[in-house]
Amino acid sequence: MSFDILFNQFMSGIARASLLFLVASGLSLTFGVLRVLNFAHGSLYMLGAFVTYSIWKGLLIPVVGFYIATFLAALVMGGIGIIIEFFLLRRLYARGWPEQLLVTYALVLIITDLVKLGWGGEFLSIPRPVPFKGAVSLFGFPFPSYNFFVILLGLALVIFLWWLVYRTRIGDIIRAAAHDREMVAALGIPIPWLFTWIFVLGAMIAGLSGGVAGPYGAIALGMDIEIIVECFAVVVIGGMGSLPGTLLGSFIVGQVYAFGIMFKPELALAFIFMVMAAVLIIRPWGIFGRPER
Amino acid sequence: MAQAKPTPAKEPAKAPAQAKPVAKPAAPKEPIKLGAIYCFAGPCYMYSESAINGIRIAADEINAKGGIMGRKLDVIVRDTEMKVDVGAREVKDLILREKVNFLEGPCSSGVGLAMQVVHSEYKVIRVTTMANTEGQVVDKFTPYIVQIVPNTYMEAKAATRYLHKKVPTAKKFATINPDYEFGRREFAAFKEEITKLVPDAEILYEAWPKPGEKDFTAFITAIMAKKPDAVHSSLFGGDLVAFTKQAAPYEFFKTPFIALYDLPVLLALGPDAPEGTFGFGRGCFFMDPNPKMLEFVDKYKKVRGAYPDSWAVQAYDGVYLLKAAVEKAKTSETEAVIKAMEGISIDSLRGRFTIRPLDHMGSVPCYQGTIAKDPAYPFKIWKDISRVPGDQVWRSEESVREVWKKTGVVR
Amino acid sequence: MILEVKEIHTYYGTSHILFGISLEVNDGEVVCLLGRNGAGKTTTLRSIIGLTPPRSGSIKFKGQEIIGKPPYRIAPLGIGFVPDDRRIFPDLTVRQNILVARREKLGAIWDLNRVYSLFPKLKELDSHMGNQLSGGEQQMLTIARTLMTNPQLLLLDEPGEGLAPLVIRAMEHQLGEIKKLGTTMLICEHNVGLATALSDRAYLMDKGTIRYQGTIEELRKNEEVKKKYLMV
Amino acid sequence: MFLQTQGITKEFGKLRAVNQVSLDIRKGDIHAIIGPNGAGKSTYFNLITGYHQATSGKVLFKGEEITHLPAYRRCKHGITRSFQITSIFPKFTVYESVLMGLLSHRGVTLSFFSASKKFFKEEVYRILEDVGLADQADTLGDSISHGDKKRLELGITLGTEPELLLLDEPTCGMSPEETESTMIFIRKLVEEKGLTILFTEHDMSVVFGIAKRISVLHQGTLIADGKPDEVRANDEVQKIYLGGTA
Amino acid sequence: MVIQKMEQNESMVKRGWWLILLLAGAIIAPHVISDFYLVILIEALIMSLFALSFNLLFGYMGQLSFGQAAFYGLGGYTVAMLITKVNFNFWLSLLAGVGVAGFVGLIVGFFCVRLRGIYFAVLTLAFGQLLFVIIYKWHDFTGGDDGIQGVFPPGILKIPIVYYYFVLLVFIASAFILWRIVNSPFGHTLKAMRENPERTEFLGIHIARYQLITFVIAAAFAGLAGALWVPFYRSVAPFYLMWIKSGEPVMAAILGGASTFFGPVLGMFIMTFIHAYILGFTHFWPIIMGTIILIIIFALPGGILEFAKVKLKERQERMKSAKGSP
Ligand SMILES: Nc1ncnc2c1ncn2[C@@H]1O[C@H](COP(=O)(O)OP(=O)(O)OP(=O)(O)O)[C@@H](O)[C@H]1O
Ligand SMILES: Nc1ncnc2c1ncn2[C@@H]1O[C@H](COP(=O)(O)OP(=O)(O)OP(=O)(O)O)[C@@H](O)[C@H]1O
Ligand SMILES: [Mg+2]
Ligand SMILES: [Mg+2]
Repeated sequence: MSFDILFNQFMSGIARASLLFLVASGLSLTFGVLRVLNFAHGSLYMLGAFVTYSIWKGLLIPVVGFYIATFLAALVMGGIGIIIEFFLLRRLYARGWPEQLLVTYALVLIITDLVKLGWGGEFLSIPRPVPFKGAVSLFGFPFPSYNFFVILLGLALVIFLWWLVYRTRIGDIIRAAAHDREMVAALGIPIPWLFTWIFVLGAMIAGLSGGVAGPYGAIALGMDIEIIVECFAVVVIGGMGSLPGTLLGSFIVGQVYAFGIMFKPELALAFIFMVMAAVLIIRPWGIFGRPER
Repeated sequence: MAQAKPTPAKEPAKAPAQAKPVAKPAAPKEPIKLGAIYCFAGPCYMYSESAINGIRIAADEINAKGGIMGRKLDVIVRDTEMKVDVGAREVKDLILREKVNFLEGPCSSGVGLAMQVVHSEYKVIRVTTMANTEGQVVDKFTPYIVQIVPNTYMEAKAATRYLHKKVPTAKKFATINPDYEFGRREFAAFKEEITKLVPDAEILYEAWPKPGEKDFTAFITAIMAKKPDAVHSSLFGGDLVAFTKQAAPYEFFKTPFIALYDLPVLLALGPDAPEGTFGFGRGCFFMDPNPKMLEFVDKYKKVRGAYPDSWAVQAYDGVYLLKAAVEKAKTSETEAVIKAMEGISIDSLRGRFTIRPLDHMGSVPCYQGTIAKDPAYPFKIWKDISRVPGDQVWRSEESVREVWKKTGVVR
Repeated sequence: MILEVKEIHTYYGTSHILFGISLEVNDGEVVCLLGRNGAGKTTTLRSIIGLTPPRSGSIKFKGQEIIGKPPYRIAPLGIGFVPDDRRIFPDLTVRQNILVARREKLGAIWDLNRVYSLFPKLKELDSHMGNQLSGGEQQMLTIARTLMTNPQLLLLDEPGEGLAPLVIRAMEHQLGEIKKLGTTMLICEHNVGLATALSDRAYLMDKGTIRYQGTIEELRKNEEVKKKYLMV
Repeated sequence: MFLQTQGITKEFGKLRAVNQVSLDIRKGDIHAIIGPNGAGKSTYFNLITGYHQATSGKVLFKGEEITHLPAYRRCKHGITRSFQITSIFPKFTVYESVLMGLLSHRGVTLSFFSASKKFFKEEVYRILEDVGLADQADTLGDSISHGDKKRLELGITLGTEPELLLLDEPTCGMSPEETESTMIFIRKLVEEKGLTILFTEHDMSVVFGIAKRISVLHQGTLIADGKPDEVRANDEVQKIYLGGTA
Repeated sequence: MVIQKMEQNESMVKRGWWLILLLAGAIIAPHVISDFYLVILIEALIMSLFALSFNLLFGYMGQLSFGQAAFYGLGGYTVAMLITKVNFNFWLSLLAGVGVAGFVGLIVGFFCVRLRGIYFAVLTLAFGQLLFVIIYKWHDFTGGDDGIQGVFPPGILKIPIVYYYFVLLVFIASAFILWRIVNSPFGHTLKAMRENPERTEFLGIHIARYQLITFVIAAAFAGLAGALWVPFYRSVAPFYLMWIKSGEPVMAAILGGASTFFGPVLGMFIMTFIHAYILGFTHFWPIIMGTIILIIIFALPGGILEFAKVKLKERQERMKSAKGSP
C-alpha cells in the first residue's frame, strides 16, 4: 500500500478526530467541573445543527451566512444551557450523580421530541460554505478543504480550553470546584454562577459543533445518540474530564476507525470498543485519567 | 390451504389455543380497523410520518365514498420506537385491545420480522409497505404477510441492471452498504446479479458503515484508493446526504455510482445533488408521472403542503390493496381475505401489480434514473427513467421454494 | 461589635442541633468556643458562614443581617472559615491552592509571600499537589488559604488539630501576630494551651447550648469549669 | 519478633517519605511514632498495612514476610488500622458499622442466606460499651460528631479482633475529657486483651501518658527510638519536634 | 430493647400483610384484567426481575452498571439459539441462559470491578456495547440485526395466562433469593463496600472478589429475565443488549427508589404500564417519559418508595411527639 493512500486515510482519520474532539471537549469540560456526565450533550449538538440550519435558511446571507448562523446557534444553545443549568442541574448538585445522569437522559428524550415537533424529522443539509467548498491536493490526492476548517477549529478550541483551564485563575477555581464546591463557596467564590457558565460553555461548544456538522454531513434525527456513544468512547479512552485525554482519545478513535475501515471494514466499529476495553483493562481510568485513590 | 410452520420447532401449529382469533366476522356496519404501526424514531421518523399521511389520505377517500362494503375504515396509529420488543408488544396491543382487522407497517426490517411471529400467531394480516427485507416473504414466510414494496432482492437486481446498462464496460466494483439486514441483502443481490451480467466482475472493496453513520470520509478515501470502475450502494436518507456531501470534494462522483437517491434525499441535497449519478427508488411522482399519481400529488400537496415521497405512495397503495381484497372476499375475515389476496391485481399509483400467490410478494415496480436538473422543480430529479416491473426481477418460485426448504417453511 | 449571634436554631435535616445559641465577638477580640465532642461548635461556625444556615434567629456581621445568604455572599463581607476537615483541593498545587482564594481589595495584608513566611514549610512544598501533603501540612495550607481572603473575622475550627507541638507553638505565635494586625477570631479548639493562650474570652458549649461564658481569667478561677473543660 | 520492618523505604517520585526505617515492635507494647508534620509517620503506617507498596525493604509480621500482601490479607493476619482522617460508613448505623468488622473477622461474609441481624449481637454491644457509643447504636454514622466518629472507627477496628492495632492520631480532635477516656481505654485494651498498639499522635500528654516506647521519625528517617524518658532527653528530638513542650 | 423488638415484630406483621395482599392480587389479576394488560403484566414482572438484578449492583453494591442489558440479551440469545437451532429442551435452555449470562458476567466483571463510580458505569457501558456489536456483527451465528424469530415455549406455556403464572413463580422465587442475599452477611458486606470501600478493604475484605461475585449473581438474574422474555415474545434481537436497554433498569431503580428493595419493581411497573398506555395515543412518548422522570426526581427525591418511607417516618415522629407531649 503506497504512502499517499495511507496518508490520505490518516488525514480522514484526523478530520473525524477533529469533529469528535469538538463535541467531546464540551462533554469532558462539564464532566470535569460539574461532575455531571451530560447525556444530553449529543442532543444539544443535534439541536445546534437544526438551529444553525434554520438561522442559515432564514438569514439568506450568501458567503458568511453559515458562519453567522453557527455563531448565533452557539449562542442559542448557550441560552438553553442557562435554562437547563438554572432550572434543573443546579437543584441536583447535592444529590448523587446517578440522578444527574438520569436528568440529562430525560433531556435526551425531551429534546428528541422537540426536534421532531419543530423540524419534523426531515434530513436537512447545509452546503459547504465559501471558501471551503472544494478540495486541496495532498500528495496528489484531493482533500476536502472543509475538513481543514474542522481541523483548525478543533485546534483553536484545544488551545482556548487549555489556556482557560490551566493558565487562568478561573481554571484553578474550576479544578478546585470540581472537587469541593462547598469549600470554594466558603472562600467567597460564587459557585452557582461559575457552574452555570461552565455548563453554558459546554452547551455552546455543543451548539458550535452541531453547526459545523451541518455542512460536514447531514442534519437528521438520531445524530444525537450516534455521536454521544462515540464521545463516551473518546473520553473514556483519554481519561474522563482530562483535556489532553480528550484530544488523544479523539485521535485514537478517529484513526482506529479510519484504518479499521481500510483493512477490515465490517469490524471497524467493533475495533473502537475493543480498543476502549483494552485501554481500560490496562489503565482503568483512561490514558490521562487519574485513579480515584 | 397449507399451514405455514413458523419454525422447525416440534410443535405443530395445531390451532394454538392462545391465539384467539380476534378478527371475527363482524356486524355489517362495524368499522374495519387498520393498525398502522410504524417507527417514529431516528431516521425512520420521517418515512413513518409520510406513510401515515398516505394511509390517512387513502382512508379519507375511501370513507368519503362510503367505506369498504359500507363499512368505515378506521386507522389506528402505533409507534414501535424502532425497538423490536416495543414493536412486538404494540402489535399485541393492536390485536388484543384495539381488535384491528389488518396491519400495515413497519419501517424497520428487524422490527418487521419480530412482529411477524406475533401477528401470525394471532392470525392477523400485515401489509408491509416499507420494511422490505426479503426475509419476511422468503426466509420466514407466513401466510399473514403481504409485501408491496420491492424487496431487497428485486430492488438491487433492477438497480444492478441499470448500472450495467449505463456502464457496460465496468468490471471492477466497490460497494458501500449500511451494515444491517437491508444493506446486507441488497449487497448479496447485487453480487449475484453482477456476476451474472459481467462474468469476470470483481468486487474490490466492500464498505459497511453502520446505519446512522454521518462521517464517511474514511470510507470514501478507502474506496477511492481501490480505483473501482463503478460503485454500488444502498445508502439512503440522511446517511446518503452526508455521504454525498463528503464524497463530492474528493471528486468521487466521477466514478459511476448508484444509490437510493429518492425524493427526500434530493430535496435535502438541493444544489449538492451530483448530476449524472444514478439513483434507484420505489416510486414517486417524478419516477412514474402517471395521471393517478399526479392526482395523488395534488391531493397530498393540498393536505401536507409538500411533495409526497415513495413512502406515502406505497402506504397509500397498501390501503387500496386491502380494500380490493376485502371486497373480493366480501368479508374482512382473515382466511378469506388471504385467499382473495392471492393472485389479486390492483391499479395502484405505481401502475398495475399482482400479488403472487406463492409468497404474497407484489409485482411492484422498481425505478432507476439519472440525477438531472429540471426547470419545473426547485430541486434535482431524474432523467432516463427505467421502470422495471416486479415480475421481471423477483425471485423465481423454485428459488423461493429452495429457500423455504432450508428455513423450514412448509406450504 | 463585629459579630452578633442571637438565638439561632440549626438543624441537620430533621435533627435539631443548636438550641438558641447567642454569642458576641467584639472587634479585634479573640473568642474561643470550648466543649466536648458533639457539643455543636462546628455547627455554630458552619451556621455563621452559611454552610448550614440556621432555621431561626439572627446573625449580624458588622451590623448587617447575614442569615439566609449563601456562603459565597457571606465570605466576601470579610469572614474567613477554616474547616476542621481541611478540604484541600487535590488537583491544585500548594501555590494554586493558596492563590485560588486570593481576593484583591484595598488594604489587603495577606499575600503569597506573607503566608509563606508564616508557614515556611508550605514554601518548600510550593509545587506539590494538594493530595500529596501530610495531614499537618494540609492543616497549614487550609489556614494559609483562608488568610488569603483577607478576612476581618476568622472562624477557625480546630486549627491545631494534627499539628506537631513546635508547629502549634509557631502558629500560636502567628495567630497572635494576626490578632495584632486587628483580625478578629472565633476559635474552636480542644488544645487548651493554644486556646487559652490566644483568647480573651470563652464560651462553653454543651449539647447545642451555651453553658458558660467569661474571660479566660474567670474561666481559670471557676473550679468546676476548669476540671471539666480544661483538664488542668 | 512480633512486627519488624527492615530498611523499609517509600519514594513518591523524588521524595523519600520513608527512608530505610528498621524497627521492631514488641508484642504487648504501646508504641508511639512521633515526628514533625510530613515526617512520614502515616506513610510508614501505610506501608505496614498495605495501603502503599514499599519501594524497598521488608515488613515481617510474626516472622512471616508480608511486604507485598494486599491490604485485606494483612487484616486477616491480624493487623488493623484506623485512618488519620476518620473513615467510617456514613449511612450505616453505629451498630451496623461495628458489626461489619466482626462479620469479616469471623469469616461469615460469604454466607448468603442467613440474616445478618442474627450475628454477634452481644459482641457488637460489648464493643459499643467499650468505646462508649452504646447509647448511639442506632444513629447513622455521618450524624455523630467528629470525636464520636473517631471512637466509632476505633470500635469498627476492634470488631476485627486484631493482634496489632495501628492508630493514626487516635485522639486528634477529641476534647480533653474524651482524650483522657480514650487513653484509659487503649491502656485497658493492651492490658486485658493483650493487643499490641502502634500509634502516632501530636498530643504529647497522650504520647508520654501511655506509650511504653517511642520512635521518632524526621524526614523519613528514624532518629531516635527508646523509652519515653530517653526520647525526651534526646536533644535532637527536642530541637526538631518537642521544642521544650514535653 | 424489648419495646424495640415488639415494634419490630409489629412492623414485620404489617409488612407481611402487604406482601400477602400483593400476592393475592397477583394471583387473581389475570382473571380481572384484559388480555392486553395481562401481556403488560408479564412484561412488567420480567422487567422487574431485570431491575432487581440491576439494583443488586446499584442499590446494594453502590455501582451503577450501564451494561446490564448485555446479560439480559445474552440470556435471551442463549435460549433462542438453543431452542431454534438445536431444538433444545426449554427448561434446560433457561438454565443455560442463566449460565451463559453468569459466565460472561464473570469475564466482564473481572475487569469492571476494579473501577468505581462513573468509571465503572462507563466501562460496563463499553463492554455492553462490545457484546452488542459482536452479536450484531456475527450475522451467521446470531442472525445479526434480524435477531432470531420463532422461539416458542413448549405446550401450554404458549398460553399467556399460563406463562404469567410461570413468570410469577420465577419472579417470587428470585426476589426471595435476592432478598435473602441482601440481608445476609454477604449483603451487609456489599453495603459496606458501597459506603466506604477503603474502610471495608482494611477490615479484611477483598473488595474485587466480593464485587465480582455480586456482578456474576446480577448477570445471572439479568440473564434469567432475558431468558424468560424471549420465549414470551418469540423473538430476540441485538437491540436487547444495547445501552438504551441498559438504561431502563437504571430509570426504574431511581424512579422507584434504589435504596429500597422493591423500589425498582415499583419503578418498572410504573414505567411499563405508563409506556404501554401512552403509546396507545401518541408517538411522542419520549417527551412524556422525560417529563415524568423530571417530575419524579424533583418532586420525590430518592424515588417513590424512599420518599414515601421518609414521609411515613416523619409522620410517625410527629405523632409520637404529639403523643409524648401532654
Ligand atoms: N501519595 C503521595 N504522593 C506524594 N507525596 C506524598 C504522598 N503521601 C504523602 N506524601 C508526602 O510524604 C511526606 C510524608 O507524609 P506523611 O503523611 O507520612 O506524614 P506524617 O508524618 O503522617 O505527617 P502528619 O503528622 O502531618 O500527618 C509528606 O511530605 C507528604 O507530602
Ligand atoms: N451531617 C450531619 N448530619 C446530622 N447530624 C450531624 C451532622 N454533623 C454533625 N451532626 C450532629 O451535630 C451535633 C454537633 O456536631 P458538631 O460537629 O457541631 O460538634 P462539635 O462540637 O464540633 O464536636 P467535635 O469537637 O467532635 O468536632 C453532633 O451531635 C452530631 O451528631
Ligand atoms: Mg467540630
Ligand atoms: Mg499523618
